[in-house]
Amino acid sequence: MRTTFRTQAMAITKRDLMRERRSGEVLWVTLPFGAIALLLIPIAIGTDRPTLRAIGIGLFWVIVMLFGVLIAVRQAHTETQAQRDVVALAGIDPAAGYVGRALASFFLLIGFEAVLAVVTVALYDVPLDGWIWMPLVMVLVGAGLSLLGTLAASIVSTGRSASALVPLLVAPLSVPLLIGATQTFEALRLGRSSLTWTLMMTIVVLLLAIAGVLSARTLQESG
Amino acid sequence: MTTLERNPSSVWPWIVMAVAGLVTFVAAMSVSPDAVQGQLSRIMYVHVPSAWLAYLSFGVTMFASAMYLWKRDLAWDRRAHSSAEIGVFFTGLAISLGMIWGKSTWGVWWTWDARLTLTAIMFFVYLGYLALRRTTDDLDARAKRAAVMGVLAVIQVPLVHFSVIWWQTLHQPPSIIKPEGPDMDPSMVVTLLISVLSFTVMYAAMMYKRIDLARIEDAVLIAEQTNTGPAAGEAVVAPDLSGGS
Amino acid sequence: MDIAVQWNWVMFGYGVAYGALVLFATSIAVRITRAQKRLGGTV
Amino acid sequence: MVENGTIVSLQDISVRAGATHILRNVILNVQPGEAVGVFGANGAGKTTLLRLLATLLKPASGSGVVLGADLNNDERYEVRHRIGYIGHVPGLYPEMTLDENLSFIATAMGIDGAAVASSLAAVGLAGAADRRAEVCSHGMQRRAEFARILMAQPEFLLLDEPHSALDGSAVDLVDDLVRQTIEAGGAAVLVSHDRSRVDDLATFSVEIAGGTLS
Repeated sequence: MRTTFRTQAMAITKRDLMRERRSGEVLWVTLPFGAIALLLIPIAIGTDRPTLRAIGIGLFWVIVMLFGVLIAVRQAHTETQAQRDVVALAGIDPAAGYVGRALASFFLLIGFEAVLAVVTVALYDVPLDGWIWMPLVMVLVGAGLSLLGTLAASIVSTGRSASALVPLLVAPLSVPLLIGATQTFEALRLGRSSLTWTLMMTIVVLLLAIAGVLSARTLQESG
Repeated sequence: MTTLERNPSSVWPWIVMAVAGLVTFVAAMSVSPDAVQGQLSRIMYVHVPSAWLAYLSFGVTMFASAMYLWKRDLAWDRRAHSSAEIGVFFTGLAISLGMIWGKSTWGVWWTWDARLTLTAIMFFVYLGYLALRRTTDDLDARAKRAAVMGVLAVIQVPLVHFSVIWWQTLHQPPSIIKPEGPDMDPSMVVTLLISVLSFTVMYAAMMYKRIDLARIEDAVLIAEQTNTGPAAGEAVVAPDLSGGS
Repeated sequence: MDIAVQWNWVMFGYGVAYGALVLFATSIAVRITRAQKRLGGTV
Repeated sequence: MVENGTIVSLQDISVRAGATHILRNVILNVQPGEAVGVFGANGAGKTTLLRLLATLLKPASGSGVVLGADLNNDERYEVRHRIGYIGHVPGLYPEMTLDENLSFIATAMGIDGAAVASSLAAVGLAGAADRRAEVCSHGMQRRAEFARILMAQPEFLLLDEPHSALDGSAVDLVDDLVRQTIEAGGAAVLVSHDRSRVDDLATFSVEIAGGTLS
């Protein structure tokens, strides 16, 4: 290897972010879609202010999970075999490719979460106690979801109906992240420590990173 | 073509399944009813073995997936696949029976009990595993992807399990009558044991047949992919117009 | 709860369980037969 | 560049896609300074052979060594940057400009950024560097792929239909690239469905039919 793992991963991240900047898929499609979902729910269940206030944070995280998956899997249906060959023959370690793609998705997810958080606060009038924890939880959820989505995307890779399948693989496995995110704020509301929840999310993130790095070569060779 | 060492037409596994089912039924119907729950306790003798088989099947899937990644032998892939399908079946059955039991005992179809929630999530994880297997007919690629997914579930299912338990303890302390309490009648314990055992035997027989199916299906794929016979256009023959039968 | 009602629930549960078991086993048998036929047809 | 010794040594290699054998018992040796022409009909296994030599496919059976790396184990990851492969479909990112496409590879491979502009100029694309790949013609995209090869200076060239979609000046460019590579002690494998396309360049030619070399 002529370049370091870090250089390779950063090159992949930069490539993905550049492609997103040009195509605007996350900014102009997924993000508005998520915002619309937040707008539709009160229309369906009623606009009673105390109810909205109570369900606001939980709904925010559910929308982040379900729509965030779409961000993490966007490369699953856009990258061609020829492009994959070029990346492989540039000597890029498959594990560096995994880390790089997950990192790009992570940055996009953080932006996605931040915008949707503002929309949620505006539409649902959610109480802002414990907001100081928000950045940390957002980072953990963003990291976990991007790692999980990238891993799932490389598992289904080139198969039939790949882009439809990834959300099904990711959604049930993202339960620890969803529970961790919502319970952090629930614990704060009840005046308890939320350390257990952040710790649990950290473990999820670490395990997913290890799993993705270890399986990267196995998953690439069948492509 | 792969040779089939075992006879896929063998009847004995079906007989084993029927006998195991019958043993469970007779044992469950002949034991005396629970003092608190009455006759409803009988549902337990199919619900608990189903739940046990769900966990056992997914355990076997995880083990077989890991073995495939190590040995790269498609026989392990077939075992993982067969066990996952049987596991999804028993998970669905355990959930359905749990719901019937819940409706009859507590009046609700669903409670957010930690184990129930985990089982439901597990159902979808392995449904995803089965869906993943349908995305390609390339045997090696399919086996590899499925095996990574099978192992990924090993990491995630315990995490989901613990997160759900912690989540549940924070919300609603368990206020549910658990049948498997220490004050269970010895005759009920024995019956439960019999039902779990006979269901495990049923699982083994099902696995035998399901692996046969996987083997034949793989052979069909191999035959189709290596078929070098005439192309479709050449196979056309003039219709027989001579009439008569 | 009335004993008869309890028995209805029990029978419902066993009906679901054994019905599903029979269907699942049948599906395996049917798929084996069908796959064997296809194997015979292609080779 | 290359340590003394063979560049390619394939022993009885077979490659499968699913259950189908695409390559069967292939034996091929390529020494430094050699350019091999491989010709055969559509579906004969030409592209599979190239992707195998590029270490992108794992053999189903047999043993093979490319640039000293065993194709059956992880050594193959260590030689990939020394291989220049151009497939029949360009592997450019459509939303990125030609310059960005090449800069991405340059960064990943640790090549000086200045090489991007000079390689694009060498293939006659200096004026199109800031054009997105999606609005470039097929011929321009192929030229950009050759610019990537020029930039990376691989020792082992693998070209799938090297002259397709290229005009006269670009054909000369490709021929020069192949000659320079083998003169420097590297090697090349050129694949085509048309024997005359590769015969002029090749030091020897083989035919591939039904996944077997002859």
